[in-house]
Amino acid sequence: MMSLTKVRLWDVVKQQYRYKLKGYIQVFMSMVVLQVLALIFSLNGVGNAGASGGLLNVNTSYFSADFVLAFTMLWGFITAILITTKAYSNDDFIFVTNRLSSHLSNVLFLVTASILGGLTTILSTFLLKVIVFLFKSDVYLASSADLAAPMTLLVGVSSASLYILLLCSLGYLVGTLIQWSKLFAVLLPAVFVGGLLLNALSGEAGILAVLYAFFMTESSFPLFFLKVVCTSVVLFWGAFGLSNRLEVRP
Amino acid sequence: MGIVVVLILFVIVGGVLWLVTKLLNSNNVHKRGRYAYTRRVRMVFGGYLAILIVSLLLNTLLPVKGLNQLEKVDRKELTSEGIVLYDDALAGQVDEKFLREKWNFDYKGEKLSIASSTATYQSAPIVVERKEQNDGKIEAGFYMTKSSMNGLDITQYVQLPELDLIRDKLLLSNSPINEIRFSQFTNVFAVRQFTGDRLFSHNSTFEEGQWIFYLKVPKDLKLETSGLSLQYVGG
Amino acid sequence: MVLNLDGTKPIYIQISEWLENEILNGNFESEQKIYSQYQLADIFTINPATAAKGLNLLADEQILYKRRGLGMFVAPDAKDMILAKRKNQTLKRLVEELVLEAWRLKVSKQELIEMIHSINTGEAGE
Amino acid sequence: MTVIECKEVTKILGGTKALDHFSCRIEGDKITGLIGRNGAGKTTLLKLIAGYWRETAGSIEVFSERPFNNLLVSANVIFIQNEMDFPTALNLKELLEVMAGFYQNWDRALAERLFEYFSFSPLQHYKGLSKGMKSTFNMIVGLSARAPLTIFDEPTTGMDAAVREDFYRALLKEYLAHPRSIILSSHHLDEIEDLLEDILLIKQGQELLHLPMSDVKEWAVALEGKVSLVHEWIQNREVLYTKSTGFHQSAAVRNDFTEAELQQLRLEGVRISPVKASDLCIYLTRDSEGGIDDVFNKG
Repeated sequence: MMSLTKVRLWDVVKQQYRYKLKGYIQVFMSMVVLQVLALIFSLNGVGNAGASGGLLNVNTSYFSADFVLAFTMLWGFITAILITTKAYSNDDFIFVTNRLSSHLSNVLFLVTASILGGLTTILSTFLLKVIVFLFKSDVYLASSADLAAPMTLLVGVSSASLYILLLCSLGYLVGTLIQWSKLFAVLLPAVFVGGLLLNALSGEAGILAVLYAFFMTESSFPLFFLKVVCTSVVLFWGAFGLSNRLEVRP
Repeated sequence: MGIVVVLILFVIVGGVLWLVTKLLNSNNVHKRGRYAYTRRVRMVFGGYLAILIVSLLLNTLLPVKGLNQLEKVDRKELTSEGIVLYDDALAGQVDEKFLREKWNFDYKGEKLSIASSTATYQSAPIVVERKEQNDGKIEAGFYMTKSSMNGLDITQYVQLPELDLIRDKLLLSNSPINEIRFSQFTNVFAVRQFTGDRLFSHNSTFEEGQWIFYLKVPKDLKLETSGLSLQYVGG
Repeated sequence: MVLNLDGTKPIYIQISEWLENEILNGNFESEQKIYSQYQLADIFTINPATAAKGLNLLADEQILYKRRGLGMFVAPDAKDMILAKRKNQTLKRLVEELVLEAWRLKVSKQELIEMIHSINTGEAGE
Repeated sequence: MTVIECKEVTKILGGTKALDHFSCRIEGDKITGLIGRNGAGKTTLLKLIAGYWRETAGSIEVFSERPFNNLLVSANVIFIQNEMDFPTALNLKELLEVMAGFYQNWDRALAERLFEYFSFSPLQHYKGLSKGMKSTFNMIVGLSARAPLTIFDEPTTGMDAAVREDFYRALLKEYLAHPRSIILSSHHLDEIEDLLEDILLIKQGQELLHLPMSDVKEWAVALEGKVSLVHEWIQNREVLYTKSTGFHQSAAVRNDFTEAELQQLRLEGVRISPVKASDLCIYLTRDSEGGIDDVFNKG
């Protein structure tokens, strides 16, 4: 009798995590494509202000990696939905797994993806700068954003990563809901768009405004960190709990 | 409006993800190429990251062209300077420190018409001082206080007007270029929220300095103009 | 050596018959160690349990004997036992079938014996 | 040592019972053939054993643990089926590397040699393989994993005859070198019967027969002779199959004849022959009485 292999959850999670970094590598391909696309969009500037006097017309373009971050956040959202789909989650069951290890390794993967996304987003500002500097601008106005100060970079990468992670966890929950019932694939966008329309019509501050106020106007980094991490944990936890109602795999 | 933007973003991002997956599953990936797909992705990603890091280095190492060296100025001061300049000019005591350009013409005629080739000078303040005698000389000066853009002195970028005497006509015209494009980088919103910058609106201020043409003309020269407003010292 | 895998005869019986043939051919002498169940399984691509059953069949008939921990060995008088067994069982069964078939074909005993004689002329001449 | 124990297991899929109070016990280190017709519940049973699905009722234990969502079972069972969901981004070589990371008993050298033998190229992707090549690759994975419980569900789909031979030979050699519990499900009993130690026959979600392969051939017997004669003998017996052609009738019945009865049969001119295991399975798992001929004879 062959002796049984004893396994510990954490070892399996680590193994699955290593595998996912390799097996899900195409998501990083899409990330690069999206960021390059976002950079191209960004070349027009995220904002434009023009003024003219009698002798001088000035036109100021504002550049930032806002587009890149927005794209990368959406990328995180959709990627998280994708990895909850059967095409991905069934892959796990070729290998050693149970549901918890599958979830945990997914979360680790999404955290890694978020960090890589955050890092490249922040760094893309500098690429944008070089391009604009070389090809676009007559005159280049200094601003606080020019400083590649280590602290600013660190805060930037962390907070961009956190934003992406937030969207990842939301996507993971949404994806799990859709796995639970395909109805949600129709229901959730309908509720989302419908809610926005309703808010717009009634002039009320909708859920988006509340979220905006909760996350985006938070000016203390530690508090922001706490808010995002707690929210993500809750969302991931919700997805775990929900999937307990599912078969391991169909 | 916001919804449409969000939907468009969704379509773009979704489309790219779909495309990448499609490419992965196409036969291309399976049959061609000397490298494994994972290796190719790593190379693309690594290349991208390398470019980003090189950009970061370029940004920190290379001197930045443009307005970094510009002086900061106080807008209030500039405004009051403008008023002073105007008032002084009307009193015939224009401050020479604001002189930007000077022209001297010999003119023997009795009549001079002042005209402008562009609309810019329709309401231009033109201050005329009559000299004590008829010396047949016209001295013209262009005076201007500092211009500012977001609190920086951009006076050096102001293109000065041109002034020509063509027979009995003094013609004001623009220099070819008087438009300037500035670029300003802001941090991504994920940083702005911690630095106290505005999140999604950009506040830029632009103020052109107060400028005047100051003409010293012979005592009895008759001036006429079409559309331009002349003010006389002591008038 | 390929077994007759047409499925009409259980494989373990085919295995035991094959081993008997090997012994009769002299490929295995008395007191010699015979193939293990695993070797047999490997040779014929069959389940070792089936091979074991074939071996045990011969052990039960004492054509083979077990040495604890060493495996199966050919009994000293294995050849004779096999020959005797084949005479008693195989040949008897064949004759039975022959007689039955002759009966169905309405061949008389006399006729049958004559037929046997005609086949055996070579031996009779000796 | 019992590896798998099912007690009254029921699994409802889409409103129908894929398994219906199914019970069985599979002992360790045996090669068991799981035989049944399409839709008999083979794959359902295997998925329950592998822990992919949750049983609706009853209890199922693998290595004395409930397999559903169980890490121990997952680590010690490899389940090879027709379409394996291998991650599309990885090529074959990378897949083997990943598998090696997951299965502690994984035999790299064996995987390597088989990979070479079947002339796979490292840069190929699973999705680009033909059906037969997919099955061959699955087989490499299944054998190299050396999992204490190795399950092959219809492993030879699409393989040509030569590769099938190779597979059976490789499976047996691996088993001889490293005995483990193997379940082979197939409807080609002909091909695998020599490999099997036990056979588990499943019909309409229930266990029909579970016995050693060597007993299967003696389990039933075929009689052939005059209609009247055969008809008389098979009365009050468990008839598995009958077919008459003119004056002759052949029948497969449960073999509970005594030696004397068999002798008597022979004397009466009834031909007695063993029933091939594959034929027996066909007779036993037949859904309706009679055969395809009855469909045409109705008219």
